[in-house]
Amino acid sequence: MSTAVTTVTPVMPAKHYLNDNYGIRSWLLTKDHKRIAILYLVSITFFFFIGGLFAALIRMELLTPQGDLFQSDTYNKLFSMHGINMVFFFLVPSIPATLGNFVLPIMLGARDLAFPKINLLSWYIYIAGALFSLATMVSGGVDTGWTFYTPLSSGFLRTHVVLIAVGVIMAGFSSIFTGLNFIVTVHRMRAPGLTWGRLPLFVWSNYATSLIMVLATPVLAITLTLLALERGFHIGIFDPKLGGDPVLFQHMFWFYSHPAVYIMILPGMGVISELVTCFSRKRVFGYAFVAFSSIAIAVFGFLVWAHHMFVAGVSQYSAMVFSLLSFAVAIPSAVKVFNWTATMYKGSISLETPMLYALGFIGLFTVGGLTGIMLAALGLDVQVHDTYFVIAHFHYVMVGGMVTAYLGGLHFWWPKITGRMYPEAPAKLAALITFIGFNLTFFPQFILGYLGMPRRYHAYPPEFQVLNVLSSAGASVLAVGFLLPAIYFMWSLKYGAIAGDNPWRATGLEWQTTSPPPTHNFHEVPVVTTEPYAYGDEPEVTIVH
Amino acid sequence: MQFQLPLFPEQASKVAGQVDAFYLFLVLITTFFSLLIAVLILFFIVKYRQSPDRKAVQIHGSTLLEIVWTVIPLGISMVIFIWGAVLYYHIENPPNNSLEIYGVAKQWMWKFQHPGGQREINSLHVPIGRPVKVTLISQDVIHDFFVPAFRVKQDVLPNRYVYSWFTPTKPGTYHLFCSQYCGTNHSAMIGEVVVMQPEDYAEWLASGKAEGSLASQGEKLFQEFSCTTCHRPDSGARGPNLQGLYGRPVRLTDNRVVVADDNYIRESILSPNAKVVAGFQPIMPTFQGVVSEEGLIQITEYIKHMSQQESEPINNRSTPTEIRDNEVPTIQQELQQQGNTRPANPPEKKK
Amino acid sequence: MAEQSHPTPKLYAIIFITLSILTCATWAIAFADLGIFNPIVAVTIAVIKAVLVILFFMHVRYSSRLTKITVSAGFFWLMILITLSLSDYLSRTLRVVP
Amino acid sequence: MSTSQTTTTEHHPALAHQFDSMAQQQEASTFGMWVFLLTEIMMFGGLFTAYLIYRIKYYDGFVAGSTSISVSWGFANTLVLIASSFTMAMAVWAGEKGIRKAQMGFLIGTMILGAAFLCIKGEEYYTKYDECHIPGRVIGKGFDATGGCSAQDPKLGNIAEEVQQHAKELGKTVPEASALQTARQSEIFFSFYFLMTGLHAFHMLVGMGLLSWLFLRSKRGEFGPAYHTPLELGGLYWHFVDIVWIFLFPLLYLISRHAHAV
Repeated sequence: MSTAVTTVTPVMPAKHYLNDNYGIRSWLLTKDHKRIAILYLVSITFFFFIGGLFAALIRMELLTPQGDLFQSDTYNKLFSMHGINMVFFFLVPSIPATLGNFVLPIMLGARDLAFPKINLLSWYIYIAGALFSLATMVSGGVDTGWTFYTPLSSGFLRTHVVLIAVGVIMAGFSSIFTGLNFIVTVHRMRAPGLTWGRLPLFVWSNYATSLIMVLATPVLAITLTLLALERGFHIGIFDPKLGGDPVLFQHMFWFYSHPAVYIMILPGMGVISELVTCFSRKRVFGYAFVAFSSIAIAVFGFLVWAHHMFVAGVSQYSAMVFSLLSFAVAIPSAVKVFNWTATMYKGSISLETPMLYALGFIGLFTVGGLTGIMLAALGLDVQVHDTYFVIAHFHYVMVGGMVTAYLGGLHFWWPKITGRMYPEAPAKLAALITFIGFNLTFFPQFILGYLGMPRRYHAYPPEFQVLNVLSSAGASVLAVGFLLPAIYFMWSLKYGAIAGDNPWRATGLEWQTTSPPPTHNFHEVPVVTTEPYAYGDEPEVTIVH
Repeated sequence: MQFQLPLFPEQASKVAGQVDAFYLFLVLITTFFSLLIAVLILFFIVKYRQSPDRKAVQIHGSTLLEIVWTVIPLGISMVIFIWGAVLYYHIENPPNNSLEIYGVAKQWMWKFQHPGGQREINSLHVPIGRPVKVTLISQDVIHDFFVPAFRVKQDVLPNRYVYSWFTPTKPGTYHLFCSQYCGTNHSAMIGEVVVMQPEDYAEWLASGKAEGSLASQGEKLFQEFSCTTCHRPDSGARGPNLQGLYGRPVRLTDNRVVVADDNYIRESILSPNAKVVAGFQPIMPTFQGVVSEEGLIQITEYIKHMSQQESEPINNRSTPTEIRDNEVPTIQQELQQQGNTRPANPPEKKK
Repeated sequence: MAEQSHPTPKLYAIIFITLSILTCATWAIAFADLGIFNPIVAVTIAVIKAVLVILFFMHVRYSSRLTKITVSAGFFWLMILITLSLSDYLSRTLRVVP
Repeated sequence: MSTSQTTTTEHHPALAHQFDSMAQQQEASTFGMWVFLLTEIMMFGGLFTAYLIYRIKYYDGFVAGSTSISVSWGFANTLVLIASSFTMAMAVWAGEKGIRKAQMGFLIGTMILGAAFLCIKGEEYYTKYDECHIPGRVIGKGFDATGGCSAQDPKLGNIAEEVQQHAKELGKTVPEASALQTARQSEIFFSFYFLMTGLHAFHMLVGMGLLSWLFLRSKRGEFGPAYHTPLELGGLYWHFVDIVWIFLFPLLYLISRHAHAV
């Protein structure tokens, strides 16, 4: 391979998917996966900031031990709507529906997903669900918590539980359709030469995610349908007064919602695999192990749901079985972390913004994962279950993991999506602020949790105040870290430097087409001849912006 | 110091120290691996910083390493699992000689009843140094009995008795939280657990105004609902004799054997035909909606009491020192005996 | 796989008749007292019928391995849901021996 | 290699732009349908799991409820649905062969059988509506004088009577108190009965819609050896709905039938 250094000045392609067609109709009726990805991007960003607003209000209330800022009803609605919006309307669709939708077909060398109409339909269903969620908020909110536990939700609360249940069921169907599309596309639409062993790890992880979406979400749909019917018709399945068992709801809910947390982290892991290899300029360490660990996580993820219910009145025997199985799911996650770290060994590491996010992810996910082990350990879970320890744990995974990966991926593929670079300096600053703010917000909550502060408390005993104030202070830093990218991404749409086809000199089919790509992704069908991440063989190209 | 920043809640029960030791072990593991990864990453960033005169060395991987870092975490997690499971087993299963207290949770308060009949709301007085078993039930939604200082937590379910137990070791007043979200005033459902020296506890019990012991209150209800019409010890009785029933295996009409525990008794009062004792007709009407949760507890306590020696007077159980050390045979032992002897509650008559 | 030979009308008819016979069988057997085997027999017959429909009417017998795996995965995951849920319910009343 | 660029030569009008060939399109669509059916399995699966748990918990109530529904109608419906599966399979076969008349004939046949199934289901529902067994206290015309189901446990009446009646046939007596409790437990059975058959009937309705659409396309002569994917997908869906019923029939209608007279 020649290593002659060439210098190129990037130019915008004349025709690409963004200027192929104009007007609102061309967006709302588009069947182009890239445009649908952008529709999703806009919608989930909206929900991210709504959910964030609720979080900010929650942290404001918790500055003082007395519940003095809001009524307890209002507070309960705040955390419920924060959870519901963040989980079902932001985290679940976040990476798959935006970055996945955009790059997955291109990575496969396909012209589109297998079912473009279903892809658009899934966005419309999402929007319909979102409207239900907004309607719920406007008409006074809902105070079930995002877990909707019966019989509280089915028989006691006076808020719009059915409305939000319908919204969540719709969001669920939208993710089922995304998952279905991905699975079929990965199986049936790969470019010539793109064998399973050559698939990018981002595809592997999205494939694993799709399996979960397809297999778990229907159970949530039927569970919430039962909940809605219980409220409307008193069918007695979850209502202890009529002979039902409220714990059954928890079983069925967590059968979805535990695998769902892997929906919310696996795609992030895929992004990190792409970022770490690219910015270490190295092949991934142990490709097969990283790829199969995604599948292992998806499969094992289905066997562990009752570890959310150790103190909920399940039998001690099944608690032990579920605890044992829970440790099994920790192993593939550990394998991934070790492999990413090993990938950096003897690499040629550069610290662009996406890499900063990736490194932040590895650190925060490690803490999040290991504290998850603590929660799966039976004897300790009794103390920390339903306390701030759990809150801290899953925010380390969901925010420290998924949101960080999402931002990293967004920075990484931003030039591909828009054809322009984001400004590097503020982006690095934002990454740093996010990391610091995040730890300041959530680390104190581990201690709070072990001290015994239960979650969903509107007022709390005064001895917890110091840690809560720290946490709230961190949240304000975190808010800055999240607002900054929104500003400079907007700015870059107009003023950002022209990116060129492959600003990161990355491998992968998505970098072989123009930025932004043409509507049909490639001008000619690509043929794959090498393994993924064949770094080291590529010619040296210096890109002058 | 102006602010205290404690890292551990107080250790006020026997199990607290064990949970803390386990917690510390896990914190140590977490810290070790987090630091390991963090240090490696930082080291690599510095050492392998991109530079024009060096190219990345392409390494495909190492199966040996993969095996190593699969097996080591697996081994560690098995240690954690076993330790955690043993601890959990210990936390979940009360010893037989516990002091038994009953708790009813409702939106948004805790009501406790002591065996002597003393009641309290949002506070629970317990003596130091002996196991206390709290039998819990909810009147409405799911609540959760959580005493951080004791390291115990148990969801309190409607329609089913659950237990939590602990051995207090340190006098003081501790938080009792509801840690399962239960509606509007969830965060106000905070009670206190007051741990006292045994003599103070006895004094406190004596000062409380009790309308007779729980069992005697139960007996009153038993008469009121005319339970004695059928549940009599003589051979002409239409219902099973409840004498000596509690804690024993019972053979049902469909040949299943169940243990007559609190939940069985409760179920048999509320839906009597669900598990009918072999040899009896399902003639008992339901008491669903007739007896309150407190009433059910009292009747259960009375039935428990009937299990003891005939000679033991009912009102004698108002002080904790006289709690029996009951030696209920396990179901296995009972089943073994079934070859030659009949179950403890043998049906005396056919049809 | 469109080119692969699908069953002929004759085979469809045979399957249809078999299914009808099995339906009659399950109906008839339900009235015989087999103790705990009643539900077992009923479900076994249902499984056989379902398998016949899947294999022949739904062409899985003539389909790719991928389709076969997909079908099996569905039932495998359903079994996970059922067995692990029941593992809690069936062991709740077990008494822990001190 | 999973894609091939070979067969793009004859460009069928039904070939979507993202696919290279009709074969690839057909494989993708069929596989997509199977993945969708996977979600359907899990959705019904949630109900089946809950059903099993309560069947164990309230066995007597489930027996009473099951005995009160008409096994003959259930049996008839099973045959009807199996027959409709047969005609559907034949319609797909005719599609592959490109025999338009046969396609239309078999699709009509399937629709008629589907409609027959729904009519029988409707008849069964009406009986239960009449007897106040629709879950909740709102819907149904009751036994009480006011003509509603809102009075104190009116619906328990007929199940309780039936329980006592069946016991008498077997030479046993069941006291009223016990029969009433069984009747109360049977309400959970009816919740499941309506949920499961209701969800199934909903799928049937969707299936009928699909069939009408397929019929129109078949009438236009769209299906032949080169392109009959929609017909095949419709068939898969219809057979799946049939399979659900194959399980619903023994689970709902045949609980401990042997202990009772027909």
